[in-house]
Amino acid sequence: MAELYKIQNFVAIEPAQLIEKVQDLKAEGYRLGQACCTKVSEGFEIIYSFDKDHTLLNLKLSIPEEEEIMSITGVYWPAFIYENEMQDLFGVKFKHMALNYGGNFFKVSKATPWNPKD
Amino acid sequence: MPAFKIGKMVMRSLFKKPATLMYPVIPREWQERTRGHIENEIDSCIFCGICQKKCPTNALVVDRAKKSWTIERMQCIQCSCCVEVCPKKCLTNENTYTTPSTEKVVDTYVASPTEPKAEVPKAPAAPKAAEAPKAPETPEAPKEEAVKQEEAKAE
Amino acid sequence: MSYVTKSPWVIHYDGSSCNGCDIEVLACLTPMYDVERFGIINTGNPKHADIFLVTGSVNEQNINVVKQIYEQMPEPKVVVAIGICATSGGIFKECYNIMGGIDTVIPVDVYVPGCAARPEAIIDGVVKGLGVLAEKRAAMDKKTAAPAITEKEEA
Amino acid sequence: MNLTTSIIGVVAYLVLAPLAGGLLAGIDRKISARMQGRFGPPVLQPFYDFFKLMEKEPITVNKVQDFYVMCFLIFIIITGCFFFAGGDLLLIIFTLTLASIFLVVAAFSSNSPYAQIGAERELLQMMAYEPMVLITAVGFYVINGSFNIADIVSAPVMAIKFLPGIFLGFVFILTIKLRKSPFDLSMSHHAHQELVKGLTTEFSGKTMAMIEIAHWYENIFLLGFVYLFFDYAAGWSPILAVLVCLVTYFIEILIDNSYARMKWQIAINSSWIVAITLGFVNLLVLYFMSF
Amino acid sequence: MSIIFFLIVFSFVIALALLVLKADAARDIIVKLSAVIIAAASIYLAFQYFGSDGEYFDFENETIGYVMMAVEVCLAVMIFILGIKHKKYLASVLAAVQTPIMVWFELNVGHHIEVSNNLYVDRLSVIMILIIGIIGSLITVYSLGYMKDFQHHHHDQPDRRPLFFFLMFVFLSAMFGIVVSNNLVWLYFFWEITTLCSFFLIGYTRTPEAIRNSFRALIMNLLGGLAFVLAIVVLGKFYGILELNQMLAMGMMGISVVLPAALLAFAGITKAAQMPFSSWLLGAMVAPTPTSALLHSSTMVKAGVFLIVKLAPVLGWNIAGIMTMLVGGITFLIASFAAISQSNAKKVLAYSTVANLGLIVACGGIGSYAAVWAAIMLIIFHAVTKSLLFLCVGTAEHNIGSRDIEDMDGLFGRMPKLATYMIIGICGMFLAPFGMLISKWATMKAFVDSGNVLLVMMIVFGSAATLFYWTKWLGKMVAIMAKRENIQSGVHKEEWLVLTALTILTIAICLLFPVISTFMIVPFLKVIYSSVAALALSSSNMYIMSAMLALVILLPLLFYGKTNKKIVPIYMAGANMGDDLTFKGSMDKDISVSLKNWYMEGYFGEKKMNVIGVITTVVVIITAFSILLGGVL
Amino acid sequence: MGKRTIIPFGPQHPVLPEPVHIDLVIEDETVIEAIPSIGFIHRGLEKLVEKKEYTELVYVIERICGICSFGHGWGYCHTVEGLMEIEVPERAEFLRTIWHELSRVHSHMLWLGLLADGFGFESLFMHCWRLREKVLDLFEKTTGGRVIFSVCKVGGVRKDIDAETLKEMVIVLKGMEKELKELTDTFINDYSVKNRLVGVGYLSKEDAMELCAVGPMARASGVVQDMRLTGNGVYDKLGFEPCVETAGDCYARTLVRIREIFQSIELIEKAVDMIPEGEISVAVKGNVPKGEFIARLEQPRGEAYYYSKGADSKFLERIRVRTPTNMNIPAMVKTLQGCDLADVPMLVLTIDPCISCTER
Ligand code: SF4
Ligand code: SF4
Ligand code: SF4
Ligand code: SF4
Ligand code: SF4
Ligand code: SF4
Ligand code: SF4
Ligand code: SF4
Repeated sequence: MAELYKIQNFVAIEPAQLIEKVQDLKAEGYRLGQACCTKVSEGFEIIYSFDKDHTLLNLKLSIPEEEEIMSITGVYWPAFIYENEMQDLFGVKFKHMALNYGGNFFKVSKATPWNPKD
Repeated sequence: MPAFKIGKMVMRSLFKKPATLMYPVIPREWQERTRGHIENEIDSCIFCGICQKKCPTNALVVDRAKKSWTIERMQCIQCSCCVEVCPKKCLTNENTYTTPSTEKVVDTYVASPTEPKAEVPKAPAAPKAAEAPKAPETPEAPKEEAVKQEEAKAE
Repeated sequence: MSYVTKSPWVIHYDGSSCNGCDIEVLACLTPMYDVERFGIINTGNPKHADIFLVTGSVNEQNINVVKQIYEQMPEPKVVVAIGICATSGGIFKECYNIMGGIDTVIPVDVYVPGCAARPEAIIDGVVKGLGVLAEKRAAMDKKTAAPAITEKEEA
Repeated sequence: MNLTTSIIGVVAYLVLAPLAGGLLAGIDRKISARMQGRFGPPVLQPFYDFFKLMEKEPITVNKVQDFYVMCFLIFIIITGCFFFAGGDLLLIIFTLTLASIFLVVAAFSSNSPYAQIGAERELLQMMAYEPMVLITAVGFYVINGSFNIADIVSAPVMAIKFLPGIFLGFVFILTIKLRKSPFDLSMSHHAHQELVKGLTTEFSGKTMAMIEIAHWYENIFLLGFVYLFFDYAAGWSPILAVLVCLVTYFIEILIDNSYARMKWQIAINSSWIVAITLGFVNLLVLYFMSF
Repeated sequence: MSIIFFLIVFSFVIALALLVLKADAARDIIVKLSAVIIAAASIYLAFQYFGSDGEYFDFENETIGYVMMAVEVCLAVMIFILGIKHKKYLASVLAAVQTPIMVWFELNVGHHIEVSNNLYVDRLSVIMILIIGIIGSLITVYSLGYMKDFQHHHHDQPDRRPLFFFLMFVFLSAMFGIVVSNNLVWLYFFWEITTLCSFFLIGYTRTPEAIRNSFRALIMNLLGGLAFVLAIVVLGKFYGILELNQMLAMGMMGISVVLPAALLAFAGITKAAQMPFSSWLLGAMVAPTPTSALLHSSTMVKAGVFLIVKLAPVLGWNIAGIMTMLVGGITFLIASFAAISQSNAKKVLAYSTVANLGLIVACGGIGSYAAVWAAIMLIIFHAVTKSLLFLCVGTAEHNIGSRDIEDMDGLFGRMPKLATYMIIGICGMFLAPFGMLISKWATMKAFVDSGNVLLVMMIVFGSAATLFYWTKWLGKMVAIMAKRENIQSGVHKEEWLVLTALTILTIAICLLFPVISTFMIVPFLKVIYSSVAALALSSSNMYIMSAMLALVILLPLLFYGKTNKKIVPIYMAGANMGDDLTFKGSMDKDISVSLKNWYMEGYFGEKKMNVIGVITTVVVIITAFSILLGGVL
Repeated sequence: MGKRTIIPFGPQHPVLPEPVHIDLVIEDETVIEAIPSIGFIHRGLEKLVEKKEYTELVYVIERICGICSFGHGWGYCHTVEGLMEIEVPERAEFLRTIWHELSRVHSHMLWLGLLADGFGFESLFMHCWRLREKVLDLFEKTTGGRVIFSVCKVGGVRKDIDAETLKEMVIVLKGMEKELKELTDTFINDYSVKNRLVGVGYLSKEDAMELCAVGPMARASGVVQDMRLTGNGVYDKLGFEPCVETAGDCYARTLVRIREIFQSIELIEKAVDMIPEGEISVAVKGNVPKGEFIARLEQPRGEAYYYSKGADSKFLERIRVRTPTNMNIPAMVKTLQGCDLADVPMLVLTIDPCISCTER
C-alpha cells in the first residue's frame, strides 16, 4: 500500500476558475470531501477537498471578505452543508446556493463568530 | 426457523444469573488506570503554577502566597494533563471519582507547616461550609430507601 | 412515605454534549447497570418523567428546548446535570456558542461530575436526586409556596 | 351460572383483577429483564409506579381528556364485569370496543402530534384484531349454541377440541391487545420508539394511572378469553385453564423479547390473514361437522 | 284507509302548490305547515293501525289504472327525449323498452287479472310511514333554510327552488305509495316516480357533472324498473296474480316463485344502490345539496330495501335468496372498505349508506325470522341517524366552507352544539350502545344462525372497517384545538330545530328500541312467520344496552369538562412554540402542525374496491339468473 | 394541504440520543418530505484553537465526540505530526491502531444495539450493550477511561499496554465472539429483523457517489472506500481489505458493520502478534511551523478530515474537523423520501449519526 495519506496536493486557483475546475473534477470521478474556510488577514482562504481512489486533491482560493463566490452546490449538491456553515460562521457570501438555510444552519449567539464585525 | 433467532440467548439469560453488577450494593472495583479524581500531595507541591497554566479547563488555581492549591471538581475533566506536567510529581489521578453532589464542589489544599497534610475545604457557598472536610472519597453507598430495598433483595 | 422515590422515571436530553455522557446514560439502562432495579424507566416524554437527566451544556439553539422539557415535566421534578459539560460547560466553557452549565437556564438539583461521567456516578447522582424528589413531594403536600429549590451561587 | 355466582364473579373481578393484573405486569417486567440479562425491577414495581403517578402534579392539555380516559377505565371494568358475570360474548366484545374507542378519542382530543398518530395506529390495530375476536365469539357460539359465557363454561366438551385454529388465531391477536412486540405499534412500555409514547403521550399523573389500572383489568379479562377455551363442565378443568393462561402469558413475554416491532402493514396483513386462514377454516370445518 | 289516501294525495297537492308559488314567505309557511300535517297524519295513522296485523283494502278503481298508465307513458316519452337530448341513448332505449312492455301487459294480461286488494297497511308499513312522514317532513323544513343558503352561494344560477320543493313533496307522496301498495302494478308506478324524482334532484344544478350523474342514476334505476316489469309480466302470465301478498303466500306454501322473486330482488338491489349499481348513489352525493343527497340516502333507497324485506319470506336458501344475500354481503364489505379511503364527508356517508343497505339486503336475503327483525331495526336506526349526520354535514359545510372531514378538525371549538350532534350521530352509526350496533349485533347472530360462513366473514371484516372510518372522523371532531372562534351563530333557526329533533330522536329510539321491538316488529313477524324463533337479543341484553346508553349519557353530564387541573401545552418534541399549533422548524421557521387522518389508498382505494365489488357482484347476479333461466327454459 | 400531516421529529426524541430536528411531512405514514435541521450541539470548539496550545488541544479534539474520541485525537495528532515532521515510534502506531479498532468494535456494537432499539427489539438492544461492556472494560483497563481515553498525544501515545494485557485483550475478544455470532445471527437471519431492514432506505451506488456518502453507508452501496487503505496506522502491515456490500439498503449497512466488527477483532489479534517493542512516544518541543496538513482517518462512521494550519507558534491558526456524519446527511435526506414513519429512526440510524461531531 502506498502511503497515500502523505499526499497533500494543494492547488491554488482563482475564484473565477472555481466552477469550471470543480466540474472537471466531477467529470473525472472525484468526490467532494470537504470544504472549509479560514479567516486570514486579507480575507478568506477557502479549501475544497476532493478524493479519488483515496488520493486527496485540494483546491485553494483566497478572496477578499466582500467578494461573493459561486456556490458549487450546482455541481456537488452535498456542498450545501459546508457553504451554509461558512456563511453562518464566517460570513462568506455565495451565489446561487441550491439549499440556503439563510443563516440558520448553525444558530449561534453572535453572528459570524469567526469574523466578528463589531 | 428464521423467527426466534434470539430465543436461545433469551431463554438462557432467563435462567442464568443476570449480568447486572448490582452497584451500589456491591461496590465497583476500579482498574488500576481508572481516572477518577485528582489528588495533590500538597506538602511536596512547590506552587509553581505549571499545572494551572496547562490545565485545559482552567480548573486549578494555585496561590503561591497562600500556599494553596484549589481544584474545581465540577470543572475538571480528569485528563491528567496536570499530573503529567507537574515537576514534583505530587499530583496523582486517583481511581475514585468525585461524589455527585447538590453543590458544585471546590476543594482547596493548603500546605501547612505543622500537619503533614491538611485539607481545608474552602467551599464557596455557605450551606455546607460547616461540614467536615470534603475531600473526594469513594462514593458512599447511598442510604436511600430504594437502595436498601435492593440490598434486601440481593440477599 | 412518598412513592416517587420508588418509581423515578427519567427523561434524557442531550444539550450539547460530546456523546460521551449520553452513551453512559444509556449504558445505565443496560444489563450491567440496569437502573430499572430502582424502578427507573427511560420515558422519553417529559410529561411522564420525574427526573431530567441533562448532558452537555446550553447553547443558543437548545436553550428553549431545555426550558420547554423542564416546564413540561409535572411536579415534583428533579434535574440532574450529568458530566462536566452540564455542570459548568467543561472544556467547552470558553467556546463562543456555549452559555455555560445547565444551571444557567433551569435550576439544577444534583451535579454529577466526570468526563465522561461514569455509570456508577450517574447512579449515585440519581439516587441523590431521589432524596431531593422526596423533599419536593413533601413540600407539595404542605403547599408551601416555594418548592424546595435553593438557588446556588456560582462557584 | 346463577345470580349468586355472577355476583361473586363480578365482585372477585373488581377486587382481584387489579391486584392480579398489577402482579402479572410486575412478573412480566421481571421475566423480561431476566431474558435481557438484567436484574430487573421489584415485582411490585407496577404498584409503585401506580401510586407514584397518583402523587404527581395534576396537569392536562384540555378539559375533556380526563373524562374520556375515565370512561375508558369504566367501560373496561364493565366489560370485565359482564365477562365474569357470565354474560353474552358479543355484548362483551362490543363493550370492549366502546372502551377502546374512548381511549382513542382521548388521544385524539389532545390534538398532539404523537398522540394523534398513536391514535391512528391504535385504530388500525383495532381494525386488525376485531375480525378475529368476533370469529372467536362465533366459534364458541357454533359449538355451544349460545354466546353466553355461563353456557360455555358449563359445556360438556372442552372448546379447544373444536377450536384449535381459532385459539391460535386468538393468541396471535392477543399480542396486539397485550401491546407486545411485534405489535406494540400505538404505544409501548419502552420509550425508544418513533412515536415517543404514542397514544399516551399527553396523559400524565392520575390520568396515566387510570390507563395503567385499566390495562391491568383488561389483561386479566383477556386471559379470561384464553381460559374459556379450556374450561368446561369437568371439575378439574379450571385448574388446567388457569395454567394454560399463565403459559400463554409467558409465551407472549417470550415473543415480546424475540421480535422486532413490525410496521402497520404487517400488523394488519398478518392479523387478517390469520383471521381468514385459522379463523375461517376452523369455522368452515365446524359448520361442516354440524350439518 | 282514507288517511293513507290522504297522505299520498295531500303530499302531491302541496307539491303542485309549491311548484306554482314563487314567494319565499309563502313557501316557508306552506312547507312548515304541511310538514306538520304530514307528520301528524303519519302518527295518527300509526295509532290507527297500531294493533292491526295488516289490513288490506280493495280500492278498486278503473280510472286510477288508466291515469297511472298515462302518466307512465308521458314520463317515458320525457325520458326518451331527454336521453336523446343529452346523448344518453341507453336511458332512451330502456324507457322505450320498458314502458311498451308494461302497456302491452296492462292491456293484454293485467286487465284480465282481478286484483282484490290494491292497498294494505301492516306494521312494517306503519314503520315506513313514520320514517317517511316524520324524517321526510323534517328534511323539507330543513331544506327551507338550507336552500336559502344555497341560492345565496350560487346566486349566478336561476332560482329553481319551486321545482326543488315540488320534487321533494312528489317524492314523499310516491314513497307513501310504495309502502302501502299491494298491487304490484301500483307499486311499480310509484317506484318509477321515485326514480324520476331522484333523477331531477340529482341533476338540479344542471352542471355537466350533475347531469352525468343524474343519468347514471336514471339508467341504473330504469334497469331495475325493467326487472320489475319483467317480474310483473312473469307473475301475471305464469302465476296469474298481481298482488304482493298472494305471491308471498304462494312462496310460503311451497310453490316456487323464485324467478319473480329474483327479478323483484334485482329491482330492489338497483334501487338500494347495491353493487354493481352503487355508483349512482355516490354520484348523487356530488350533486349539490345534502338535502337531496339525504333524501336518497335516508329514505328513497329504503324503497329498495323495503321491497327486499317484503320479499324476505320467499328468499332464503334459494337462488334468489343466495343472490340477494351475497350481493348485500359483498356490498357491505366493499363499501365499508372504500369508505376508509374517503375524506369527503358526504362520500363517507354515501359509502356508509351503501354498506348498511347491503347489510339490510343481506338480512332480507337470508329471510329468516331473526334476520328480518335485524333488517327492520337497521332500517329504523339508519334512517334516523343517517339523516342527522347528513344534515349536520350540510350545516357544517355552509359554515366552515368545506365538506372535507379534514377541515372539520377542531369543530368542537368552533361549533360546539353542531359537533355534539355530529358526535352523537357518528356514535349512533357504529358504537355500542347505540342503535346501529344493536341491529348489527342481531344481524351478526342472524348470519351465524343462517350457517353462511362467508357472510359471517363479510360482516366481521366489514365491521372492523366501519369502526376504523367512523372513529377517525370522530377523532377529528373531538380534537380540542387552541384558539378557535365560535362561529355557530350563523346557523338558521330551522336547521337547529331539525337537528335537535333528530338528535333527540336518535337517542330516544335507542332507549326505546326494546319497546319498538316488542310492540311493532315482533307482532309483524309473528304474522309472517308461523314459527317464532328466539330473538337475537335476549331481553336482558336489550335492557343492558339501554342501561349502558343511559350511562353514556349520564357520564358526560356528571363529569364532562370538569377538571381543576392545570392546563399545559402539548408535547412537540421540545419545539412547541407555546401556542400548541406551531413548532420551531428547520431553518428557524415557525411551522404549523397539521394532523391528518389515515386513508390507506394502497389498501382501500376507491377505484380498486369498486372494481372488485362490481366484478364479484356481477358474477353473482349473472350466475344466479343463468341458473334460474336455465331452470325455466 | 389535503391529507398531509406535518409534525416535528426531534430535537428531543427518544430514538435520538442526540438532538436533531426534522420537519416531517407524512401522508398516512409515508414520508413525503423531510427537512433536517441541525445546530443544537454546535459549540464552536474549533475556535478554541486560539486559546489552547497545540499540546492541550488534543483534549478538546478528543471531546468532539465520545464515541470516536480516540480517532479524533489521533487524526489531530497526525496533522500536527505532519506539520512538524515528527516520526512516531512504531509501537505507538501499533497501539493507536489497536485502540482505534477496539473503538470500532465498541462503536459498531453500540450502533447495533441502537438499531435494535430503533425497531423496537429491546432484548436485542440489551444484549448488544451487555456484550459491549466487555470492550469498555478493556478500555478502562488500558486507558483509564470508558469513553474518553486521553491516551493519544502529539508524538505518540501516553500509555503503554504490557504484553500480558495485550494477550488478555485477545482472549476477551475471542471469548466474545461466540455470543457475538449469536447476536449478529439475529440481525442477519431473524425474520422480523430482516423485515424491518431489507429493502429499506435504498441508496444506489450512483447516488452514493453523487451524494458523496462515506464509510459503511458508501460501502454498503458497493463503493470501495476506506481510509484505512491510505496507509496510515499499521493497516498495510496487517493486510487489510475493506468490507463491501452491494444491496445499498439498511440491511447491507448492517451487514457491513457486522463484518467490520469481526474484521476489527482479527486486526487487533494480528496487531498484538506483530507489535514490536520500543518507545511509545517521542519528545515534542517547539512551535508548530507554518504550513497546512490534512489527515484522513477511517472512523467507525466513515472518512473523517482533520486540517491544521500552523502559524509558527504554540497556537495553531486553524484546525478543522470534517466528520463522517457531516458527509452522510445528504444521503440520509435522500433515503428518507418515501419511507414509512416507522422507518425514520432506522434511516436516521443507518448513517450512525453523531451530531456532536457534525456540529462540533
Ligand atoms: S485533570 Fe485535567 S482538567 Fe483536571 S485539573 Fe488536571 S489538567 Fe485540569
Ligand atoms: S505543577 Fe505540581 S508542583 Fe506545580 S503547582 Fe501544580 S501541583 Fe504544585
Ligand atoms: S462531560 Fe466530557 S464526556 Fe461528558 S459530554 Fe462533556 S465532554 Fe463529553
Ligand atoms: S352561510 Fe352565511 S353566507 Fe351563506 S347564506 Fe348563510 S349567512 Fe349567508
Ligand atoms: S355546499 Fe357546495 S354545492 Fe352545496 S351550496 Fe354550498 S357550495 Fe353549493
Ligand atoms: S467512530 Fe468516529 S468517533 Fe468513533 S472512534 Fe472512530 S472516528 Fe472516533
Ligand atoms: S448516534 Fe450519535 S447520539 Fe446516537 S449514540 Fe451514536 S453518537 Fe450518540
Ligand atoms: S463521526 Fe460522529 S461519532 Fe464519530 S467522532 Fe464524529 S461525531 Fe463522533
